[in-house]
Order: sequence, then C-alpha cells, then structure tokens
Amino acid sequence: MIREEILLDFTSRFHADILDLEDKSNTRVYVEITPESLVRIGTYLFRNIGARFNIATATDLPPKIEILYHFLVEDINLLISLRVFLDGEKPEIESLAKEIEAFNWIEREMSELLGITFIGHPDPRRLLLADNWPEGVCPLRQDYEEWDETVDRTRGV
Amino acid sequence: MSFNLIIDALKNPNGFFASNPLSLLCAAFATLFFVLIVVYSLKHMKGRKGVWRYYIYTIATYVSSLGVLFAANFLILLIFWGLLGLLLYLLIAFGRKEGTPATARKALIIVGATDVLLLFGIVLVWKITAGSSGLQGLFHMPITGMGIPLSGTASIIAYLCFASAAFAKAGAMPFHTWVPDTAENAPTPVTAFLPASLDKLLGIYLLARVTLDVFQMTPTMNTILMAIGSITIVAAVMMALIQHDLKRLLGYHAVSQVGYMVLGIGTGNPIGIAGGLFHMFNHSIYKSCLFLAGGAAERKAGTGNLAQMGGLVKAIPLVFVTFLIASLAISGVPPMNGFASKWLIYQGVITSGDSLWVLWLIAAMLGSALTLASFMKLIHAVFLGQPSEGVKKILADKKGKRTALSTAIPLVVLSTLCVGIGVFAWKIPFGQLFRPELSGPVDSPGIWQSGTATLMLIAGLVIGYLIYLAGTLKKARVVAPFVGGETLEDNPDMRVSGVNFYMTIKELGLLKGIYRWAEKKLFDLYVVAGKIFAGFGILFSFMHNGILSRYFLWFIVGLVVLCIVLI
Amino acid sequence: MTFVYLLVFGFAATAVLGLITSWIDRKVTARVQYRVGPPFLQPFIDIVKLLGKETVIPEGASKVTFLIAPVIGISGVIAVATLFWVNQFFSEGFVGDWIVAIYLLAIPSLSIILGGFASRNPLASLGSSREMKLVIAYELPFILAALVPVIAAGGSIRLSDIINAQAGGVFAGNISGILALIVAIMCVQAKLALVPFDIPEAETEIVGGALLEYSGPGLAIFRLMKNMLFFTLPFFLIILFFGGLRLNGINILWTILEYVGIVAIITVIRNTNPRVRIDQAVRFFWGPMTLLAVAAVVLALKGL
Amino acid sequence: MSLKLKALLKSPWVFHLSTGSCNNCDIEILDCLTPRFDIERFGMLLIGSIKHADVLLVTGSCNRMSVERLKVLYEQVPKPCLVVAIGTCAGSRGIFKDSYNCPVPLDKIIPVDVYIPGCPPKPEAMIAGVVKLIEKVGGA
Amino acid sequence: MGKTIIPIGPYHPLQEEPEFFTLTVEGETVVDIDVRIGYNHRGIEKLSEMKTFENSTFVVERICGICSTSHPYAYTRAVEDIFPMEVSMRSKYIRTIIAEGERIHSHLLWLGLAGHFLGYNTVYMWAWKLREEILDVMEILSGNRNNYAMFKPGGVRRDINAEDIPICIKKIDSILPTLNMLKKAVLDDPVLHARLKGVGVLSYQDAIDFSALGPTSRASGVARDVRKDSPYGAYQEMEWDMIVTKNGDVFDKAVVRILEMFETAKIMKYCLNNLPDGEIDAKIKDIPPGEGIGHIEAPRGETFHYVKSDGTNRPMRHKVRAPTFMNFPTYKATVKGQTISDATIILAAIDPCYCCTERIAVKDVKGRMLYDGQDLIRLSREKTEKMKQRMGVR
Repeated sequence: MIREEILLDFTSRFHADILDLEDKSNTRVYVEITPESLVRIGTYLFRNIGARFNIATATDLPPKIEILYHFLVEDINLLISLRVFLDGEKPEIESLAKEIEAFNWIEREMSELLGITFIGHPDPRRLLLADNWPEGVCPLRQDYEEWDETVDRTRGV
Repeated sequence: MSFNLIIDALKNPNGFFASNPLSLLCAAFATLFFVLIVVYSLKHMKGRKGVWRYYIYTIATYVSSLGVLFAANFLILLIFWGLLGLLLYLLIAFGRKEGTPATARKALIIVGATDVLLLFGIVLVWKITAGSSGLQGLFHMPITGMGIPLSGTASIIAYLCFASAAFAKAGAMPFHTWVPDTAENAPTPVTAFLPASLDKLLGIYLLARVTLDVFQMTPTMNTILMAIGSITIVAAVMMALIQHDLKRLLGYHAVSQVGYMVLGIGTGNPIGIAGGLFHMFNHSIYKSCLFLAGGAAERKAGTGNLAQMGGLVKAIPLVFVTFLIASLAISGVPPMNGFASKWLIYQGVITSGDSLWVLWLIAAMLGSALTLASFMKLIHAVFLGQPSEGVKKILADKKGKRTALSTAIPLVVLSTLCVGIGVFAWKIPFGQLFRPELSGPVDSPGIWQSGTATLMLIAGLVIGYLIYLAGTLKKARVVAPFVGGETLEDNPDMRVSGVNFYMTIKELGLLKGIYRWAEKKLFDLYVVAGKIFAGFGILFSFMHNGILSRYFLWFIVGLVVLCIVLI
Repeated sequence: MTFVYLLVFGFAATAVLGLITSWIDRKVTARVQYRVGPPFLQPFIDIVKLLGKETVIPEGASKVTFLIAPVIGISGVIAVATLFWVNQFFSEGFVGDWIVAIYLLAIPSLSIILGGFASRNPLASLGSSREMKLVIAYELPFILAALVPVIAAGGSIRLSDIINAQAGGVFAGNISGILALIVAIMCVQAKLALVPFDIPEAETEIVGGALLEYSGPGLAIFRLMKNMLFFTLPFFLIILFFGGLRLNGINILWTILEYVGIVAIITVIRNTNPRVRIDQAVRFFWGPMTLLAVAAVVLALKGL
Repeated sequence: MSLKLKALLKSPWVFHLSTGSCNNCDIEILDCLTPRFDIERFGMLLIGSIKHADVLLVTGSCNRMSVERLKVLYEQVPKPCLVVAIGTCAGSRGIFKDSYNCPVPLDKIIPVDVYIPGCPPKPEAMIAGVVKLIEKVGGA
Repeated sequence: MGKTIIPIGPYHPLQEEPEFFTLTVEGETVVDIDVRIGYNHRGIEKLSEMKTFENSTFVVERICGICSTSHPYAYTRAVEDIFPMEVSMRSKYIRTIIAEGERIHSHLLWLGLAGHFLGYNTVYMWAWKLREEILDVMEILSGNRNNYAMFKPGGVRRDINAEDIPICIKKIDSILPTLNMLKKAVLDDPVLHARLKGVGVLSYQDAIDFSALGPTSRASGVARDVRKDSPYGAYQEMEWDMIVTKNGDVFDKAVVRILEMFETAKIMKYCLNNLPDGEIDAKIKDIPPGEGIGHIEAPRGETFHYVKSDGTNRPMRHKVRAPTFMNFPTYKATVKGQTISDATIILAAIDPCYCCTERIAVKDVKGRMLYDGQDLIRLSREKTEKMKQRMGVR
C-alpha cells in the first residue's frame, strides 16, 4: 500500500471520529481524534496496517492535556500521530495496554507523571517515581511545585 | 499328638531362650533407646488420648524385642516377631495425621506378609535339616550354628524368605515403603523407637544371624546382598533429596542407611560384617537422635512442612546442635561414628574380592555425599535460612526459647554418643564385641587413627580461632543482610525455603522419568501388589477394611493353616 | 611431633604455597587477558587487609554457626594437608588413607555451605545449594578417577603405598592414568569453584553466593582456605598420579613442572570458558566425565 | 601506621554504587579493569558484595529512590571504608541540581572522602584520584 | 506454599545501573518476574523544558553515557523537524561517523559485559581492549572519550581535520582482524552454544507485540532498522546490510551485534574516505512554534525524541523515548521458565540501558562544572584529613 491509499482507507473508515487531519510533510501526519475512538483506531493501526507503536507523548496544556500516540508505518516511512485532548481537571482515557503489550509502560509513566487515569490498565502500579512520592503530585504538570521541605538545592560538598 | 510335643517343649525352658554377645549388645542398645524414648515421651506425648495405652504398648514392644533377641528357637522368634508387627500397628495408630490409619495398615500388611514369608522360610529350613523328625525339630531347632549350604533351590528360597523378613523389618528395598510413611504419620517417639532404632537392630540382627549362622553364604548370594544394599543406599537417598516433609525425609534415610548394613554383611568378610553391625548400632544412635530432634523442631514450628519452617536455630539452639552433630554423623563426616562404620564397610568392600566391588564402593561413597546433600537441605530448611512467617511469631515469643529437659536429655546423650563412639570407641566393637561373630582375623588394608585425626581437626579449629583473634572478632557489628540495597523486612517473600534445592537434579534427563514413576509409587511394592490384588476386588476389600481384629484374625488363621498343612 | 608437622607443613607451608599458587593463577589470568596482573605479594596483602577489617554479622543470622563455619573449613584443609605431607614423608602411613582423604576434602565445601546457610540471605542460600549440587555432581567422577591409582597400586588404599607403587613409573604414564587425570582435573576445577564451575559464587548472578555475607576475618579465613585448597588439591593429584613430590636431585624440577602444569591447565580452562548452568554442570559430570572415569577404571582393572 | 592499614592501601577492593547516573562513569569504572588501565596492578578488585568492600565508588546524582538505600548500604560496609564520589553528578549533582527527583547531594547523605570531577572523569583521573587517596591516608 | 523471590538488584554486579528485579522461582526455575525501576530517574524531561534549544543538547547527552550520540542526534533531528530543514551533506557525514563509532563501541561494550556476566572474563577483556581503540578514534575526532558534544541543531559543532582521517582509518582497520578472531571465538565456542542457544527466545509475534527495537527485534526476524526504514544522515549513500536472524534467542542477539560491527566499520570507513566538503553548521536563529519528531537508530534500537516549541527559545515539551523503554518489557515473554543463571544473561541480552529508560532529567543552563579542580582537591584533602583522624583512632 502506498501512502495515499493508507490515508484514504484510514480516513474513510474512521471519518466520524477524526476531528482534524494535518498532513505536515512527506513523512508526518497528525490526526486529531475523539478520545472515545482511541482504542479502536490505535488497535486498527497496530494490527491491520502493521504500524509500529513508537511512543505516546503527553503534554500539559492547561486547561487541557494533550496526548500524541505516534505510530510508524515502516514500509512507507510514514509517521502517523494520533492526537487526543483530555480534560485537565480529571484526565481519563481508555487503556490501550490491555490490547497491546507495547503500551503498558508508557501508560504507567504518563499516569504518574501527569496524573492521567487509564481505564482498564492491567498493571497500574508506579513505574518511575520513588516509593515515598506523594499520591497526586505530578511533576510534569505546569502547576507542579516543590512539595518536599527537606530538599536541599545547594551544590553540596 | 502335636499337643504332647508342645507340652514336652514347654517343659524344657532352656530351649526357649539363649544369649550371645551380639544379642546382649543389641539388648543393651534396645534398653538404652527404651529409656530415652520414655523420657522423651513424657513431654511429647503429654495430654494425648489414651496415653497409658501408649506406654503399655511401648513396654510390650521392648519386651517383645528382647524376646526376639534372646529367642533360642525359631518358633519363639516367630511369635515375638509377629507380636512386634502388631505392636507397630498399634503404636503408629497414635499418630494424629490424616494419613495415619492408612499408614498403620500399610505397615501391618507389609510386615505381616513378610512374617508369613519368615514362617515359610522356617518351615523350609526345618524340612531341609530335619524333615523326617516330625514337629519336634521346629521347637528345638537352635537358630545358630547350622551352616546350611546355599546349594539347592529350597535352601536359596529359604534364605530369601528369611532375608525378606529381615529387610521388611529393617526397611531395606524392596520392602521399605512403610518406613517413610510411618516416619511422616506416626508420633515422633514411635518413629524414633521402632523404624529408626529397634526395627533396625532386630532386622539386621536376624539378617546377621541367618547369614552367618544358619546358612553358608556363596559368592553369588553375597553379590546379591551387596547389590540390594547398594541400590537401597542410592535409591532411597535420591528419594530423600526431593522430600518436602521433615520426618518423611528422615524416613527415607532410615531406609538408605539399611543399605550400608546389608552391604557390610554382604561383603562376607570379617571387617565388612563388623562394619555392617557397627553401622547398625551407630545408625540407631544418630537416627533416633535425628528423629527426636526433628520431632522437637516440628513441635516447635507446629508443622513438618519444610516450606513453612526455617530459622528455628534461634528458638531451639540445643536441638540444632544435636541435630547438626547427628546429621554430620549420618553423612559420615570424620571423626563421627558414622564415618568409622562406613569406613569399615568400605574396607570390607575393597577386600571382598567381588568382581563388581568398584560399583558397590562408588554407590556407598556417592550415597554418603547425597546423604550430606539432603541433610544440608534439611538443616537449611528447618534451622538456618530465613524464618517463615509462622516461625517469626514463635521467635517473637520469648517464652518459647527453652528446650524441655525431657527433650534435651535424650538428644544430648545420643549426640554425645555420636562423637564419643566415633572418636574413642570405634575400635572396641570390631576388635572385641563382634569377635565371636567374625569368622576370621580382622585385618584392614587402610588406616584410620581417629584420635590423632580428631586432635588435628581440633588443632585446625584452634588455628582458625587464632586467625579470628588476629582479626577484629571482638568488635563485631550486626547489620542487615545485603540483598542489593533492599531490606528483607520489606520483602518477606525474599525467602528461600530450601524445599526445591534439588529440583535441578529432579529434572535431569533420565532421572526425571524415574522420579515421576517413583512419585506415582510404581516402585512401591505395597501399591503395586495392591493394584494386582485389585483384580480380586471383593476379597481384597474385605481384607482391607482397616479393622484391626480382622487383620489379626487373618494372621492367626494363616499361621494355623500353615501349621496344619505342614504337619 | 604430629603438631610440628601440622603447624609447619599442614598450615604454614600449605598456606604459603597456596597463596603463591593463587598469585600464579591471577598472574596467568592477567597475561591471558593482556593485562599486567597483581604484584607477587598481593594474595598475602589481601589476607592481612581482611584481618584488619570489621566483622559484620548479618542481622537475625545464627551468629555462632556463621562465625564457626570458616574455622571448620580451614581445620579440614589443614588436616588433609597434614595428612598428605606426612604420608609423603613416611612410607608406613599416617592417620588416614585414601577414603579419609576424600572425606576430609569434602569438609571445606561443607563449611562454605553451612556458612552460606547461616547468613540468612536468600542469595547466599541459593549459592550454598548450588555448591551442594556441585558437590554431588563431581563426587561421582572424582571418586572413580581417584580409584584408578588405588587399583593400579594393587588395591591398596594407603596413600604411602600409592606413592611407593609409583617408584618405578608414574600412573599418569598409563592410559587409564591419563584418562583419570583429565577427569580429576575437571573435578578439581569444580572443587575450587573456578570458571566454568564457579556457579556457587557466580558474582554476576547471585552476587557472590555463599560468601556474600562474610567480611573481615571470616572472609580472610575462607579465602585462605580456598587458596590452601588450591595447593592441596593439585598436591593430591600429584600423589595419586605422579607418585608424590620427589625432592631429590633433578626430580625436584619434575615435581615443580608437574605442579605448575596442573595449575596452569586449571587456569587456562578457567580463562577460556564461560560459566555453565548448574544443570549443565551436573549433566557434564554425570555424563561424559563419569563415562570417561569408568573407562579409566575398566582399563585400570585390565592392568593398562 | 599499622600493618593492616598498610595492607588496606595495597589492596583496596572497590564496590560500585550507582545512585542514578548516566552510565558513563560506571562504564569508565569498568574500563579501569580492562587491559589498558588494569587496576589489578595496584591490588584493586571490583567485587560484587558490599560486605567485601573497602572503597565505595558512588556515581550519579542520588535520586529519591537511592537516598534511603544509600544510608542502609553505607551501614552495611565493614569499616574502615572510604567513599569516592566519581563524576560531577556525585560530587555536586551537576546539571541535575534542580531536578524534582534529586533532593539531596551525596555528601549530605554519607561522608565522602574524595571527589573526582569530570563528566565522565577519564579512567586515568579515577586511578589518579584513588592513588591520591591512598597517598593521603598512607602519609599519616 | 509461599513463593520464593530472588532479588536481582538494585545494586547488583550484573548491572551498572540500579534496577530491582524480583524473580519468583521454584528451585532454580523462574516462574515469574517483575521489575521495579525508578532508581535512576532524574527528571530530564522537566529539566529540558527549562533550557534553551542549544543547551538542551548537553542535557540530552547526559541522559545516557553510552548513548551520548543517539540522544543528541535524535534531539537535533526533532528540532530540525519543526521547520522543517535539511542540514549540509558534510555535517550529515560527520554525524554518521560519530553515530556509527558509538554503535561499534556500544556493541563491543555489550559483548564484553555479556562475557563478564557469563563469567567469561577473557572475552570481556578482549572486547574492551578493542573498544579502547574505537574510543581513541572518537577522541581524535571529537576530543573526548564519551559525551562527544558534537551535535547542535542545524549541524555539528566541530569539524573533522583532514589529517586525522588516515589515522582513524588505520585504527579501524587494525581492530578488524582481532574482531574477526573474537567473532570466531564467540560464535564457535561449544560451551557458549550450550549456554546461549535456545535461551530466552523472543518469538516473532512477541517482538511485534512489544514493539521491540533494534538488535532485539532483528534477532527475532523482525527486519526493523530506522536507518533503512526512514533513512537519514548518510546511510543512503552507500551499500550496507541489515543483519537479521531468525531464532530470537540470546545467541542470535549476540550474532546480530557482532556482525553489525563489521557493517558499521564499513560505513565508518566509507564516510571517512568520502567526506564531502561544505559547511558544517546551518546557524539556526529562531525556532518557530510547532512540533518536531526525530528518530534515529541507536545501537540498541530506535531512539525517539519529540519536541514541541511555542516560539520562545526553550522547548515547551520535550519527550524522550529510549529504545530500552520498548525492549525492556520483553523480559516478561523471555525469562519465564528459564533458570536463574539464564535470567541474568537474558536480561542483559537486550542490552538494557536504564538511564535512558528513566531519563526525564533536567537541563541546566550553566553546563556542568561547579567546582574547579583546585577546589575539589582542597576539599578532598580536608575529607582525607578527617578520615585519617578517624582511622588513627581505630
């Protein structure tokens, strides 16, 4: 399949869920979709088109949180980025990890660094932060503030 | 007619009982164990239902064993021998585990069946020697000094019958299977008294008597005995390696060690036989020590499952020390008594002249290493290693640290004997006590100077201690164990119970299949025979109903029928 | 008199020679790896340093067992080394025979196992269990291989007899002797827990295995014990297969060559192999090595 | 100076502790073992168990997970024990000073004896650092 | 029966970096495995958002010491992707040389460590001896053994002198025979075969499901290489082979890496021989608002950077995805059922780089040095004095 065919097939199949499509360059396409359709579209890209899941990047853009899911279609060198916007107060989205293993860790990471809840995640434990890190404090949020009074910001020695 | 003969026989009591040095020695040991077991039972059996019956049975067992040891003719021997089987059944039934009734039944059937074989053997001997002299011979036949050559089929069958009875009692293969079950399901003192010590003494006593006095051994029969001994050593200890229950594991060792005794007697030369007999005494010492210590540990931990024990050394240090000494003895670590008798047996094997002596020697020496392996597993799982959750609670309870005196005395006595006999007394038995049993002069091809060796080891210990003194022993500091920066307290699952230590070996090529068969009990004569008998369905289920009186009835009926047939 | 032997030969000489052997091993290893390697006195310095370090005992462990285990081990090595030395000097024999030697040689492993078990550390427990499995794995071929000289010496198990029987020609000159020697060297490799059989200590798997929790003097004794074993085991092989140390005239040179040769083979094996898994080790010893040893025994029985 | 202390300086066994580093210092430490640098010449060995260690080589900027564990580990080392902070991160947290996950500098957690700066320090620098340490202690 | 857990880590000689694996075992067999990471988490992503685009390069360089080229490379490509723009051919070649140099040293490092983990220290020493030569080449080209600081958005920071090229080629040539010998020693060793073949197999489907990358996926038959799939740098300019094997076990992962080193040497030599003339820096002034994605093939697999700019001189969001982040979870599929001994080498076989995985560090505007050498020596002396007193008391 060539690039146009894939895009055409993709847009016609999910046209109700696609809010916006930005054809940035020869190798990049950004597709904004509704959060509800993420699992369907993501699984379709992964399983049917054979795209490789690169990573998801979440950004805190108050009052919303944006997540980009990057899929690379290797044969034609096309990177499809699915964009979803979540509510910043109570970010919640269906988990893809229960379908595809590759999403497991990144969802765990996003959930602790940005406080996004992934519904139905098979293993929602903490991934990166320390055991004594307080619940609900998300370092990558724009409103993150130092919470620990014992922190010493001197240079040491 | 026959009653007259019996009355005649009764009028002449001298024909009933006789003694010789070996039986005296066995009786002395039996008395020792009897006393120790009674002392141990004071605490262990306290508060059980019908405990007075337990003591009566124990005393009866003791008396019966004396009867066997001093029997001067086969009939007396047979009567007490059968009585012992029955008492074994009654004593096992004091256990409080799920499998106890089945175990008691199994023991009775195996021992009872071989009792019948013993009877058959006696009859055959009687036929061979005095077939024409009527019943009288059966009563007056002395059990020593006949020297029947093992030439004809009848004599070979007779010998094998005797040997089977001895094997079943002592627990050698292939009649061993009741021993591990008993060890697991019977009360500790019963196990320590019967399968571990008394039955070994009696079984091997009978084997020695029969082999040395009643028959004249041939090289082929010697080879067969040695083969049985070697197979018993290795196979039983391989089973012991993978056990999960403390006393069942010890039970398999009780089987394995019989192999050494059979091997020793099978060598047919004085030094080997002395070794075999010596091993019999040593074994009963350390094995009852192990069972008693194991029982104390089991009582403390509240379970015999190795996976749920661990770390008990802090609760019962004395028990640990005696257990360690006894397990070093059973593994044959110099200078303990187990090494001394094994060493004698090896000498016997090397000088036996058997064409396969290398095989027997290797089996015996490898068995010794495997024994060490399984005891290391046991020591780790029970006493060292990390405590399980249950044991942690016990350790937190300060009150539980004392060992009861009635438990301590037998343990200390027995473990002292392990070291004492090994270091000081090892030359006495084979030089003096067994002298009458040995047909020729004892000359050993090797050297073992236990005294000097012990001194050397002690000197080594002193040197090691001096090195410690040169170091910083005094300023020792207690810190958390290093598990990569995490703490054991936060990760209670980081605990190696030791149960699966030898899984690697269990899953090794050919052994995997053998172990699988063994776990399906394909090597268990009782189960195999049971399966064969299952064809006789109704009869078997009638026999196999677990009602004691009926078993006893069958036993008597069988005896009577045989007597009548033979007369 | 016994104690003079014990102190002078059993302990002092064995320790010094063992430490030198350990240096040879480290130096050769370094040369194989294009490195310079440690200075000559390094093994001695290591021991002295460890003596100066603090003794730390793992929490909740059985203190006495933990501390006594190294002492038991070194006492076993001293005893067996004394046994070898004195049998070397006196033809009438001393203290024990071949069986005693084999049993005493198991004591160091026993002490390591006990020490590991007493450490209350899961990794140490695992290391000790591997050591135990290794012991039962190599014991079978080791006994078989060691039996070949006994057979060749006409069934005598006195070490002095075995030495004397080789006055005319060493057993390593026979086919059976060579085969048995190969097997025995592999077993010695495992007894010393060197690669490819360093499974019990596998630093990159279980951190150091049984010795993980030892520090200071305890570790010093264990290291000393291992280094002494590094001398004692090749010495045992020399007694069994080369007729013992011959300390007269030109034979000294031969003896040194034999000894250094055995050590060099051990070192080269350790540097040209990866560590095997424990099940592979057991398979190796119970499979090919046992077959080879059996072949050697059969040949020896046939007088070859 | 006692014989034992002298021996300590001739045979320092090092244990490597990474508390959140970028791998570079760690790799360079391993590099010290290899043919070109060969620290075994000085009797140094890299050992696996902290209970055998004489010198702790600490790399990295000590993140939250490491802080508590570092204290525990320092307790476990048999004394005398020297601590060497390898690299800029261990010395002063370097560019990670402002990170939310690097709360405390290393020397506020455990006493440090020597700092070897650099990102990463070259193996030569590490060897020189440890040798200087030895000289300092030995000069007493 | 309670389960038994064998810990690997967090401070374990297997790992240069702290990670905490818990192996649930039965005897020696691993029945389950779990991991706790976070011992290395430094918060680099957050830091990066405090730095300028230029300075961010230095921060991403310190994500990982072994990947100190991959991350800046991917980052600069991400920044260049915002406009988008192309850099000059000469800087493409230089970038390729540095990236490939890193690949060969990283693979040698892995090979050595794998040997070390197996107790085969001779391989470890030999591989690292060769690695020193490559580090020499890198030192000649960049001035440092690691953390080369060669990259900047728009080009490279430092040019290659023409007179250095023959020396570098000679050095690369000099290691090839030894590398060949090492290859034979490793790939033909029967004991290694016994240890590695059939161990830790990652099936083709698992490799797809986990989105495994780099040598880990190529060993399982998934032909996946960013250099071929979405070419960048100078990789299109020459012929080279992608190494793919079928079995997915540890041995195949070693084979892939060893054979790749030869390809890499080939690429490096080609680039050095055919270095085109031209500018090395496009001198970017302003970075417009937008999003950029850069991904390159690091030694361990694809490194992925995402940069979002809001038009200021700082990245608004900078996301780093190291190859290990995707490769690492494959341990779940590969370790179960193996023995403890195998578990360690399987974990090592994906060439894990936890520092990369846990990145999220911060960029610091000031650079790195906080104290000069003199200060440090002084401080060091003071500490040593204190220590001497302590030891004197003893």
